Amino acid sequence: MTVEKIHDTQEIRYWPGHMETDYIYTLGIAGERFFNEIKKNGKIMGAKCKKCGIVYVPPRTYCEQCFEKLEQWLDVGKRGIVHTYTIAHIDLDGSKLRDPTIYAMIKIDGTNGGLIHKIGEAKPSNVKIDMRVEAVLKAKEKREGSINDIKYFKPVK
Amino acid sequence: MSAKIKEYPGTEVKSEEIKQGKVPTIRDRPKAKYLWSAGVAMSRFLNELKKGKIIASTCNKCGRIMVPPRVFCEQCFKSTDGWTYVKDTGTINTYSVSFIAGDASRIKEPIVVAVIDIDGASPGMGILHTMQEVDWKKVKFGMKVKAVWKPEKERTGAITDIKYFKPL
Amino acid sequence: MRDAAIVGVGCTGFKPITPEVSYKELMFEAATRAYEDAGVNPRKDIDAFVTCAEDYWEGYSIFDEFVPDQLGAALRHLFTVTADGLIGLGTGYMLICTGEFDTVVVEAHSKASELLTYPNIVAHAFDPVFNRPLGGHPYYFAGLEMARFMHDTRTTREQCAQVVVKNKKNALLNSCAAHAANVTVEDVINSEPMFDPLNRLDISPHADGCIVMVLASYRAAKKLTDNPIWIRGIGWNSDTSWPETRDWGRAIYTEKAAEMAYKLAGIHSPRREIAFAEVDDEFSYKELQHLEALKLCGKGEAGKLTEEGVTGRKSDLPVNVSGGLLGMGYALESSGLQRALEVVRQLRGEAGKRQIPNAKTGLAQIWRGVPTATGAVAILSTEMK
Amino acid sequence: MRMFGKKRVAVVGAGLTLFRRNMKETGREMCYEAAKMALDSAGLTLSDIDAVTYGSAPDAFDGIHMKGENMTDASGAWRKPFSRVYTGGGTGVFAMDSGWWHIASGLFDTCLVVGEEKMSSCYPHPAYAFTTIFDPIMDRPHGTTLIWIFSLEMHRYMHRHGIKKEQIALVSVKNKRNALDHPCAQLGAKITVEDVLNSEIMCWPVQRLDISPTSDGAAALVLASEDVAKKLTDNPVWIDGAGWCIDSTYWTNRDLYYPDYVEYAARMAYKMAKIKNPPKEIDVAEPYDPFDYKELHHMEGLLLCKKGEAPKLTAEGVTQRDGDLPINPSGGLLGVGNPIGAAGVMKCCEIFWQLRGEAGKRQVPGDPRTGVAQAWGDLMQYGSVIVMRR
Repeated sequence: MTVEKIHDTQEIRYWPGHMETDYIYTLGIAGERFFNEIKKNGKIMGAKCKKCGIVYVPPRTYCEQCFEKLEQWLDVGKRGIVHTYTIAHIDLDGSKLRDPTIYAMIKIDGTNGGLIHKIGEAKPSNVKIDMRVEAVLKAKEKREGSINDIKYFKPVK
Repeated sequence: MSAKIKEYPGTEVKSEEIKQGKVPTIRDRPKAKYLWSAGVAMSRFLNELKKGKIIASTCNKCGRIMVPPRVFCEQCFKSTDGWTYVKDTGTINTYSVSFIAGDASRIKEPIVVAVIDIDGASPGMGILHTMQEVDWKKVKFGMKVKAVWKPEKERTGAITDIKYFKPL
Repeated sequence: MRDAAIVGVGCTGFKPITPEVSYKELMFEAATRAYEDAGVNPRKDIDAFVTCAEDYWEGYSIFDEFVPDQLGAALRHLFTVTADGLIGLGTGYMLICTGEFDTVVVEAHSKASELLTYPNIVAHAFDPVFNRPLGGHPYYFAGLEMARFMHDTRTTREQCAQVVVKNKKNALLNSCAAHAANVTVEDVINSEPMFDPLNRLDISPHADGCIVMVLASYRAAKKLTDNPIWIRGIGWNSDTSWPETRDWGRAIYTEKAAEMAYKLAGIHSPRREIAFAEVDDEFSYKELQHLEALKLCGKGEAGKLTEEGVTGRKSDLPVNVSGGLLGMGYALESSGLQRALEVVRQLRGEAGKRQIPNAKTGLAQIWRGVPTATGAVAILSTEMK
Repeated sequence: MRMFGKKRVAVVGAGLTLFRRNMKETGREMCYEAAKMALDSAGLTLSDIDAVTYGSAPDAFDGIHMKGENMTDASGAWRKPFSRVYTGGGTGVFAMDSGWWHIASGLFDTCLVVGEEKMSSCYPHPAYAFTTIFDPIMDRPHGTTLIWIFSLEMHRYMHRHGIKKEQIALVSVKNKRNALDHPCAQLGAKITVEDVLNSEIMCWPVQRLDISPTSDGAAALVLASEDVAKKLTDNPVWIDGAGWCIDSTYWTNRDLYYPDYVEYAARMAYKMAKIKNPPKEIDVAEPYDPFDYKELHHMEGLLLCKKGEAPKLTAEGVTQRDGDLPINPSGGLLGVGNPIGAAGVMKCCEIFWQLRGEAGKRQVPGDPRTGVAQAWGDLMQYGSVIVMRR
């Protein structure tokens, strides 16, 4: 004899729950400086590994490949190319976006990294891989030290 | 090495600096909602609570009567064999008195929390619940207690259909 | 020498929803089946237990608290890895190789249907400083990857759609599959656009289910069964956690994991030595990308081979005969064991109508999904080295 | 019959960050600092590392789903095999168990073990993350907190053996004082038994000074196979025993006065290490002490004394740094801090340094040769143990 399984759907019980609370994330040693440079000076910075020569964007405190401490920071400019892109038709809640969002991985010129961001001032049908783009920043007084201080990247010649 | 290392890495910031925005931060709150199936054992348990009863499951091999009920005997590793009602009285196995809430803030009236071994179940088969109608300083190990139920209309089929336990 | 075998498997089957049982009861069923299959009593015969779970998938913090009883592991040597079941299998393999354990149980499950806010939870895995504030549905990462993969390899949209057609059709012969269907390439391409070039039918729908496997050392396996399935090689690997320095076109984590697994298995020519493969196809293009990373075909060839039917059920290199994740359903951390389970069933000759004749060695591979760059590969065989 | 070649596993390096209530560093940055220090101290570079294992408690602290996947490269696992083990509070010491099998299996020659926790991200208080560790149907509806259940356990332990709070408070006094000598410590202090007894009541019998703080921090170890270790150093420390055990989820169905799961984990590790008489053979121990009573509870579970005898040994000074059986010479979690996954690794670092005679001001006398670290977690349910020898 064993305990019988449920064979009457009315007997099934559900129990709701959640794992929601507030989080406050520090930006970290590298993140704080990176976002400060964008916010205050309108500059996108990278960090160079003196051993491997890799230039990291976003900058970090360490080289992922050789574990050197990264101490050399440089202004890498605001231009790069679209490494890959996608047009999102669906929002986080599953609803259909009236204006699709164009997301892209942008390789910043002269670096081994880049930023994942949005493409603006362009029709979805005009975006291409390897297209040249430039970061458009929010007005200085509206910047708050986040990745969204960059409004988007726009196509440039 | 410990003795040789002069400086250990790390940059301390104070909670106040974070609160006052002196240290830049990013805030977020995940949307993480769930609706779990209670399953065979706990659906029955909850449906019985709604009726004002506590139900246990039994294992014929080890003879244990288990609360909360389950479809498996974890000792024998086999399916449990049946259901049986247990009483809504019990004995205090251990207790404590809480002066703080979940977010570590202070609460006014202390809450007496106890593991109550349920009468009619196997020895040591307890559940977690709270105690009222007793001065917290007078709660004792081994004290006999009884469930105080919500009125039938207010019951939803939840462990909180038992409002609390009180001394018998 | 390192020898470990799978000597028992148990599976609940995969279904879109499972309201009639709790996750504990789901695990109990899979465990009971696996122990019956292996002929073991978990209270006496098992030396260690490995479970695979992530807190936010379950809605519990410290979820490992809730696993021992239903596996027969109360007051036993159990632990949890926050990894796919295939990495759990690798962990069990390591335990046996230490010589301290003769029998190890590996478990992974999915109760994906109980997550009411799945996309938000995936988004919570994004780096909170550099990526998450951008917002949006997290699967745009898959759209980014797919576009670059197609660009690098000249894979066509139709070739990706062909994966969906094949896998969902394969699943029709698998009673464990949750999302079997007859669809056409047109159905896929015309399904709702999600994250261009990714459409709705390119994405594996979720499923609930649980898989438990019993592993044994050489000496224990010989006592327990006449048809052990040997773990000839296993590997797992993580590329950087920073999406900004990843290679968006390649699955380097799979290339590296395969390297490790092939080395352990002594495999030099994967295409010749491996009879069939069960690979991660959480998104259609992933099957193609992974086949190339596994060196089961050359770079840029996977799409073409699929189009030509080479990866079909009765063809030269059958891939995802089970139906894959597209057909069986993406099952959170049990997705990898789902792949391994099919390899075991095929190698044991228990695959019924979808049986691949005379297969001796098969491969299982998995990826941990957006936004990770972690994957695992296992080589299973009826033959020891 | 094929033979298994179990490999002997050595510890060759250790690294540690400060433990603090809030750190500016992200989890990744803390992992890197600890891992880098451990590598440097072992005289190795990242390319020498074959695999990485990472230990961290719930994702709800750092506030990142699949936390381990966020830390791979920062823990040294760029394009390497990486796995994260997870046994609640037991995670830290268990991460070392995990490092042990990576190498003992013969699959890898070197393995980085990294423990990390950034509890401060969880706001307004990390305690919130603990409200979801309970059964949603039986326990969560009461508003159950972590301190509730530990005070229930503490009270049961006191009741069964007739132990007084004064006896337990001695642990807090000792550990916080020991921590004054630890350069990473968050809460080193000279306090008295009265201070503990007069501190704010949280959940009777637990008071403010009975509890370790919440912390941010990371710790790391480098493990190596015998061949590699012998090339690196003349005095490796060996991992001779690893053990772990989990008890039933149904914690209200168990008698909480004694940690069976710790005893089972200890027996597993002692058997491997061929330890027959633990109090005689073990020279120094770092049992898990997030609460002062837990040190006593765990000394008993580790079979370092009889059931109910730990308070007596503590009162007699046996567990002081210069006593017969020094317990938590680091200052433990009560003194150094408790970034959960990192705290257990910190304990392993301490034993490593003690056995090498490199613990500086914290060095226990008598040239210790055998040490034990232990952690505890889940619903008063998990024990993880490691035995190290010089």
